[in-house]
Amino acid sequence: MKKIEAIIRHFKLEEVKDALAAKDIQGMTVTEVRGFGRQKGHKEQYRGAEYTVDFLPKVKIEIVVNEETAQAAIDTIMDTARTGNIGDGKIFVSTLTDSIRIRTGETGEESL
Amino acid sequence: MKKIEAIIRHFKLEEVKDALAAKDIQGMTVTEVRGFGRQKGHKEQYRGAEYTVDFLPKVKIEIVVNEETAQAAIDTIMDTARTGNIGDGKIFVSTLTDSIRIRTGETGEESL
Amino acid sequence: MKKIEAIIRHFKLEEVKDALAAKDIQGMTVTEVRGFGRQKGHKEQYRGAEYTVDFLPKVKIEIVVNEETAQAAIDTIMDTARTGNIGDGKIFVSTLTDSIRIRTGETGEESL
Amino acid sequence: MITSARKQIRLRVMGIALCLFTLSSFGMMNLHADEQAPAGDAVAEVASDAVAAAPVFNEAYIAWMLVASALVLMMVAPGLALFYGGLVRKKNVLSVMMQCISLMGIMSIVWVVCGYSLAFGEDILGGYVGGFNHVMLAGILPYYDATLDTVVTPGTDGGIPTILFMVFQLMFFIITPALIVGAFAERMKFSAMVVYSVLWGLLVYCPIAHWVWSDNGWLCEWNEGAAFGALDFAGGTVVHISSGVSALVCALMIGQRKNYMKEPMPPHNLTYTFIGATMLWVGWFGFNAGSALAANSLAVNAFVVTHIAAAAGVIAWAGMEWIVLKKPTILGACSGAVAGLVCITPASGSVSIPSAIIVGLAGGVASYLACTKLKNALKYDDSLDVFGVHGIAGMTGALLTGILATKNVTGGGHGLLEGNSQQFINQIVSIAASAVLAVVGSVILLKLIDLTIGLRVEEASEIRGLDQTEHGEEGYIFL
Amino acid sequence: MITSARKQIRLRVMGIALCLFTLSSFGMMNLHADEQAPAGDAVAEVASDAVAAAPVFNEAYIAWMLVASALVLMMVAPGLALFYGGLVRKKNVLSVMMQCISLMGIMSIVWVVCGYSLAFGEDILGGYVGGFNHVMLAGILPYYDATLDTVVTPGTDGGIPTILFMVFQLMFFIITPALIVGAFAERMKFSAMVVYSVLWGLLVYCPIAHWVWSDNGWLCEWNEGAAFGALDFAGGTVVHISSGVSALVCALMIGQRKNYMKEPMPPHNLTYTFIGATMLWVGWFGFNAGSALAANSLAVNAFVVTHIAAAAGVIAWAGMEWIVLKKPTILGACSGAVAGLVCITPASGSVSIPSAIIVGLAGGVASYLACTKLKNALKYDDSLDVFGVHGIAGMTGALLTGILATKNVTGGGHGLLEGNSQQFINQIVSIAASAVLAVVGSVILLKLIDLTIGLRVEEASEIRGLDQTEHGEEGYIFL
Amino acid sequence: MITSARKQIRLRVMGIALCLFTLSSFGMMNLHADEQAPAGDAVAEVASDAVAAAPVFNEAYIAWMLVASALVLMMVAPGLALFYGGLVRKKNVLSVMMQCISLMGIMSIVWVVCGYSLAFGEDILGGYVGGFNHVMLAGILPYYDATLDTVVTPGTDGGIPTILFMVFQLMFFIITPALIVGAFAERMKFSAMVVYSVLWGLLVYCPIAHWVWSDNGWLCEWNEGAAFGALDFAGGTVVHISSGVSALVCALMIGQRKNYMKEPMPPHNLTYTFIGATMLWVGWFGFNAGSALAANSLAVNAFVVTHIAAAAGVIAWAGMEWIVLKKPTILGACSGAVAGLVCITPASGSVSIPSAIIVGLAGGVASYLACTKLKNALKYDDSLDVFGVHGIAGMTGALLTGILATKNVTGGGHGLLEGNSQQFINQIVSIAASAVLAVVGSVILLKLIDLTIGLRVEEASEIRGLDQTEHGEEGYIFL
Ligand SMILES: Nc1ncnc2c1ncn2[C@@H]1O[C@H](COP(=O)(O)OP(=O)(O)O)[C@@H](O)[C@H]1O
Ligand SMILES: Nc1ncnc2c1ncn2[C@@H]1O[C@H](COP(=O)(O)OP(=O)(O)O)[C@@H](O)[C@H]1O
Ligand SMILES: Nc1ncnc2c1ncn2[C@@H]1O[C@H](COP(=O)(O)OP(=O)(O)O)[C@@H](O)[C@H]1O
Repeated sequence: MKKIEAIIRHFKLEEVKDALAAKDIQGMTVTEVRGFGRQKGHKEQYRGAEYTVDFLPKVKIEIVVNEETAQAAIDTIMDTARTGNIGDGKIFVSTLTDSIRIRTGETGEESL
Repeated sequence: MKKIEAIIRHFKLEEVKDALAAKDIQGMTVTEVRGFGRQKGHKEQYRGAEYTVDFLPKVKIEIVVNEETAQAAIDTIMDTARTGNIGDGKIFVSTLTDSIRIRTGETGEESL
Repeated sequence: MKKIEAIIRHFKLEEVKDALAAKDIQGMTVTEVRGFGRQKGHKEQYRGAEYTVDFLPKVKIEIVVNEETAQAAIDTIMDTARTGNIGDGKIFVSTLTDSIRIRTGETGEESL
Repeated sequence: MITSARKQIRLRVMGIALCLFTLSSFGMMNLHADEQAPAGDAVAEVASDAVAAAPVFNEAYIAWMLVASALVLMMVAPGLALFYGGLVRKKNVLSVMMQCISLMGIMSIVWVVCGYSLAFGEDILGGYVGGFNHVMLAGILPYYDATLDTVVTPGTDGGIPTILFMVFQLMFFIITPALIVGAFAERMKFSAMVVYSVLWGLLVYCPIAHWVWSDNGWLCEWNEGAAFGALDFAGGTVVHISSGVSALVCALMIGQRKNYMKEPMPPHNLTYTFIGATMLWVGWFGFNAGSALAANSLAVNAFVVTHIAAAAGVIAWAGMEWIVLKKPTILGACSGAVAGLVCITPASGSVSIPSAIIVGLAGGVASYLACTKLKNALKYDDSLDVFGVHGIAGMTGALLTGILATKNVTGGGHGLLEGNSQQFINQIVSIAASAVLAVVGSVILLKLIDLTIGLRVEEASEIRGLDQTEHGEEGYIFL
Repeated sequence: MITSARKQIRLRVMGIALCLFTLSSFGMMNLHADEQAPAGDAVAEVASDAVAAAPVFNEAYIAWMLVASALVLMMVAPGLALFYGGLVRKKNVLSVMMQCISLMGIMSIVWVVCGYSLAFGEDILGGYVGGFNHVMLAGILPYYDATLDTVVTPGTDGGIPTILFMVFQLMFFIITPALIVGAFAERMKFSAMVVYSVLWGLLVYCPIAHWVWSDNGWLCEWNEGAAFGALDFAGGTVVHISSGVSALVCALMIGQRKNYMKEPMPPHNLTYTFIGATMLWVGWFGFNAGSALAANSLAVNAFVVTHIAAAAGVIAWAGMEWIVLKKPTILGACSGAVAGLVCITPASGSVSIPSAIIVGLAGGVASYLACTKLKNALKYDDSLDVFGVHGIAGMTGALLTGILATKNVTGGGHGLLEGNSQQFINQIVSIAASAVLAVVGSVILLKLIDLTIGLRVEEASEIRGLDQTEHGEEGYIFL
Repeated sequence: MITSARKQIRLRVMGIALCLFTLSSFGMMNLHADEQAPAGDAVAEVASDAVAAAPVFNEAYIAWMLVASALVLMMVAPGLALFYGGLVRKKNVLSVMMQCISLMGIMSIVWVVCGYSLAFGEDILGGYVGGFNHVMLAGILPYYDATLDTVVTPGTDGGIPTILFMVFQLMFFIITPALIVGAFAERMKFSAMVVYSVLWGLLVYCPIAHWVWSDNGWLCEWNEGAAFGALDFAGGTVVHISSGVSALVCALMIGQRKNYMKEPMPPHNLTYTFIGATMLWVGWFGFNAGSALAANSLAVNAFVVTHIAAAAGVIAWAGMEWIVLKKPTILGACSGAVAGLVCITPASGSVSIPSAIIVGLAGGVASYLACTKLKNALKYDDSLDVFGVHGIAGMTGALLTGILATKNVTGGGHGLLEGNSQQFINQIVSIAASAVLAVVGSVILLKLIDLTIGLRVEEASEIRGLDQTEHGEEGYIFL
């Protein structure tokens, strides 16, 4: 089983979710995060002074899929989340030992 | 060392925490997340029109435990977080390379 | 590639970020979390009654680095995030299978 | 975004219903026009008097009472709605606000249709309630007088138009059931709340208002023939004791919130509670000083004692916390202000400024003890402490009025300290009488509702929060 | 924290500009002083009359109108700003508030400089607009009269000073363009908004106000020679129809928000919308009852019908939802209140209290249908339903005024139900005339702005949100 | 939920303390009753005069001053509390609000007990401060007059009751120290804040008020024998300069916040700041127009100039930002409004409407420069720019009053532009005198507090936030 973590732009979330659903990937968990990377933070003002907000709001989606589906999921995210500008985000992939559905106790791929 | 990530219902958090504490599992980290899965999102209204909120508020708990304790932790979460209805959530298990306590520099199981 | 997850105190974030940047580690993702551990929660009051807030606000930083840089990153976090008091937090290290930059499609260390 | 055939039909049905209502309303207006034609009844008398000369109002009083009425509405919302809204958990914030604005809608219409008449109409049922002579405001509406070729507005010469008195009192008719909302917050069905409030207003509030504030009321201060003329300037019994006691009944009958006492249920937004409390403070000037129905020295004294009692309440409650728990809290300060304001309400027309310090301190301390000791001891879940604050401080205030009332302010009525022990007895009787009616009325109404539409939402709804389950909305979407 | 040489220079340039403005202002004041010297022109006439006797005002009216003016400002902010601010997405909350406070700044100065004169000055251009005789408030400012050795403040004997009327009307000049903000929220350039509002105020608002409310206006109720004297007590045409119709034009010309109808755009903070709506309700008492320009029976009736219509609006809208969607929402209740208030605005000086129930219900139902059916059918993106609420309820109210106006309230003017069909026609004409000017004016202005500075922010800015891109700020930093 | 034996004991101790206070209060009231018995002292004089005839008040003035007093309280909270509360970081939002409501509690009682007397009592100490003749409001309380068989309320014939003046001034006594809160926000101990505010009120505020506003004050405009009669209609020196200068002293003596200038400390909730600023704007009408103590033409002019200056302030500050930083901010617009309002405060009784534009622009620009250039240059951490806004705009306003004051408004007093250079000198003296007392008083008080209970919370508390460490609460629990 693979866990795919993608850090993407906020306003791409709906699109990514729909694209994944279209590929029959139904489960995901979303977290609000703040990212720091090459994309320059924006300037804000406070009583006439400017300062830089380094951390930019991003959204992290976590998807657990079986090995076969992983690449499709990654490709889908890549395609829909891309705008071509700095700050589009990253996808990190790791391996899970196990997965369990709390409701039923099913484990492994069954549980996804 | 194992990292257990459980996505559970909001109002189960206190119960799960207490049950884990009773099993002497004292450390955990909690994140507010939004989940998308089989559980249907709820309908909301806006000026007479209805729309569906796909993402449901959930809570993610992360617990790092040594190999031996892992199964006990998983079982405890399963038992306390279950309501039997769709949307109870998932448990994901992965392996950690290392763990360090910042305060003391202890590593490995010591650090938990 | 390694993924370093550090749970640290809120007010240490800027310092840690700057220290990492000084070591040329530019990318990171930050999440607001609540922690439960040895550090005792604080007391709050409500209409004359006191209760304990078990979960303390913490900040989780996730950094993906290549194997060589990992130790430097860990040490930097350890040094800057430490206050010496209970509750300084933990660092968890795990292995990633892959990493992709959405914008360019670069993978592996290229993508960081 | 959904529309379906079924809905279309419902829409049409409702449209027709509305048309019918509209027509019937016109009917009522005509009826009412008839009533105003001079024909040997009470209304006509007013009218025919007016033919002689339309009343000449004190326009300064009008200016002030317009503002006072607006201030009392501001107490309900944003005031009370924020005070309460901040105290509940995030998932229920809208439900509380919705209850407030719905009461603003519904109670207003009920008051115009018949509430005002039940409270201030002519005695019926042995004087224990007002009659139907002012239904749809018959007899107090402005009308065109052909003889004088002018509009005549019924009212008091040298005073204010009766419809201004009516609308000022209307605001009280809104806020009183709105106060009770705090007792059953986070678990009552919206429909049950609506039914309860309307019936409670008509069957509990109107009679008590009739007893205390209508010219022939048996508890009315200025009714010379009153059995027990009580001093209740701005609504200690009518508003605070009636709602506070009913709140306790509600809390007991609807039962505790799920997991009450097991998990902490801290206020989700104390900044709202603060905004609400301070708006209540400001609005209370309209409530108390407005109760003079005039912009005169009595109103000024009421204004000042109101402010001072609120200030003393802040000191009392936050001070208690500082001593007991080592930290004064903002919720304590806000609660103390409200307790002080409640406590001065009945007294605001009859005590001097230095006494107001005592009234405020007493209100603050009494409510503090009720909310922290009594409630925990008795284990009822009065979610937002309506009984502890309004019930207890209301009773404390009514009693203190009986003790501290002074001729220096009233020019007449005075209390125990100036040697009038009868007044103290009258206060006790008025407290007891309104409390009894509130208990009996609430028990019956709640029982009936429970047996019919049900009082409480399902457990799953309570867990998810009333905002989503009762109203299909969320308070904040900050993501 | 950056300062650079370039900025220093800009600063200096601006400093000089400011000095120049200051000097020129002094110039204007002197000019104005001259004008007030008794010299054969309109202003002087006023002045010389005053020599005979300074006007004696009704101080109760002053007291009330001071409050009423403050209440109308409170409607703009915090009222409207919160109502609208809560409805947009989080990333645009500040932009809406900024638009409101900027209008408070800019429109006030524009009004003083020439807006008041265009609206209430002497007829020019055949009476279709006011002239320049009150530029910089010439002729209505207080001045020292050496003969009387006192300050003379121009105004109505037994009424209020003209500058008080001026400032009350100023508040209307702020709130009307502020209402339109809701139509183009979340996507219009701040600079475009400023230019549009100022020009719209001068070219659309001022003429309509002149038609309806200046003594010689061709739509003015109390102008005996008016072609079509319309009953518009507090601004149904002048404020709500003009802004509502312009809002529709704005929505159409600026186009839909990105992803409109594709993704839900729910209100980010309904608690703000609630606070705003209830503040609007309270403030509306100043708006409507203040339009009596007096603290008299007419003001009292206006106050009461305003409240009752709002209440009925709540019931209508939330009731429709309860029937159609099974859940009454807080947004529905708030929208209904506002719709009821809009609908009663033109009628508040001429209908009786029972009629107010009908007016409120009609406003609520009409706006409900407009916002849920009409808008979705026509697919325009009037972000916060300015047309649906203000336009539709404004027209409904203007028509109902023509039907329900009664001598029992006005002592004179009356409507269809009392047999005066001409009044109904006049109402239609007034609606049509203001709508036409609003459409024509807005189309031209928006076109011009689009061709010059541009109407709409860039897509990237719209995605990120106007708070950051237009103002460099964030609403909430809760982390 | 904890109760322990120790607490029970403390509770009892406190109970006894409260009883004692209650008894002693009764003592005071009796004392006071004695004083009012006609016996050859100042108080008695008032009383015996009144025997002849109770003062007849202008009830329109009463109506307005009731409202004005309520508006000034609304300025403190929700107004100022939100304005400041939004500007601090989330972890300190409650602490700021708590400081405001505590001052509402404490300063009110202090004013009644002796503050009023120190400010408006008979001259003592060579007239530099008021005496103790009005302690516990002796001599100004209403009392029952047996001869007339009526309640007599001391006050001005044709004016308002003295207790109404007292309560209006009370609100100033609350808001002035509340303004200072912004300087030491996010780091001062709550206990230190309480002690400082009370002593500052008595030792700095009361004397300055006595100088400027008591009939014999050496800076009093209407005191013919005044050495330097200053024009300060609504509190430029008494309120804004005194608080602004003291704020600077506080900022310097308590030191910078941890990490000041190292990390950005942006406002956590600009929507609150906006709500607060606009409530301040609305409330300021009570502050300035209320300072006429009448609902007359002077009040009307004060109202209008207040509004116009606020509007000009918005334009000035946001305009500067637009030019310098390319983006007008909402914080800039809000700050500008407040700066304009501060600047017009002393001038509001003496300048004409066109001049108000200049006053507002000047206030906005001066404060903008102070907050952005001066503060950064001098590196003091006046957290919320109390000195920059209130101190600087207050001084600017006091000076401009000396320049722009016109007979056209005052009927008498006038400034430099009308040839009265003495007035300009008087203004400078009044600024200097109040600034000196504020500096000296604040330095001494802060030093004393620092040496005893300590000024500043511990570093760990500052990091965690005062809400939790000082009050055991959290502002928002949104999870
Ligand atoms: N090494 C990293 N570890 C963890 N998160 C990262 C890392 N690098 C980037 N990110 C996340 O990805 C986001 C986008 O990265 P950025 O460098 O700004 O643009 P791009 O992905 O186009 O190169 C960042 O805001 C951050 O949240
Ligand atoms: N494949 C997945 N990857 C990550 N998170 C998932 C996945 N499937 C489900 N989840 C999370 O688990 C939650 C519950 O899943 P759901 O399918 O609704 O119910 P159940 O767990 O009862 O099958 C979801 O809201 C989501 O947060
Ligand atoms: N076993 C664990 N699994 C996950 N997170 C943990 C674990 N133990 C501690 N944490 C996180 O680390 C934080 C600090 O831990 P704590 O025990 O309070 O202090 P310390 O790190 O100094 O031992 C906790 O608040 C929690 O967020």
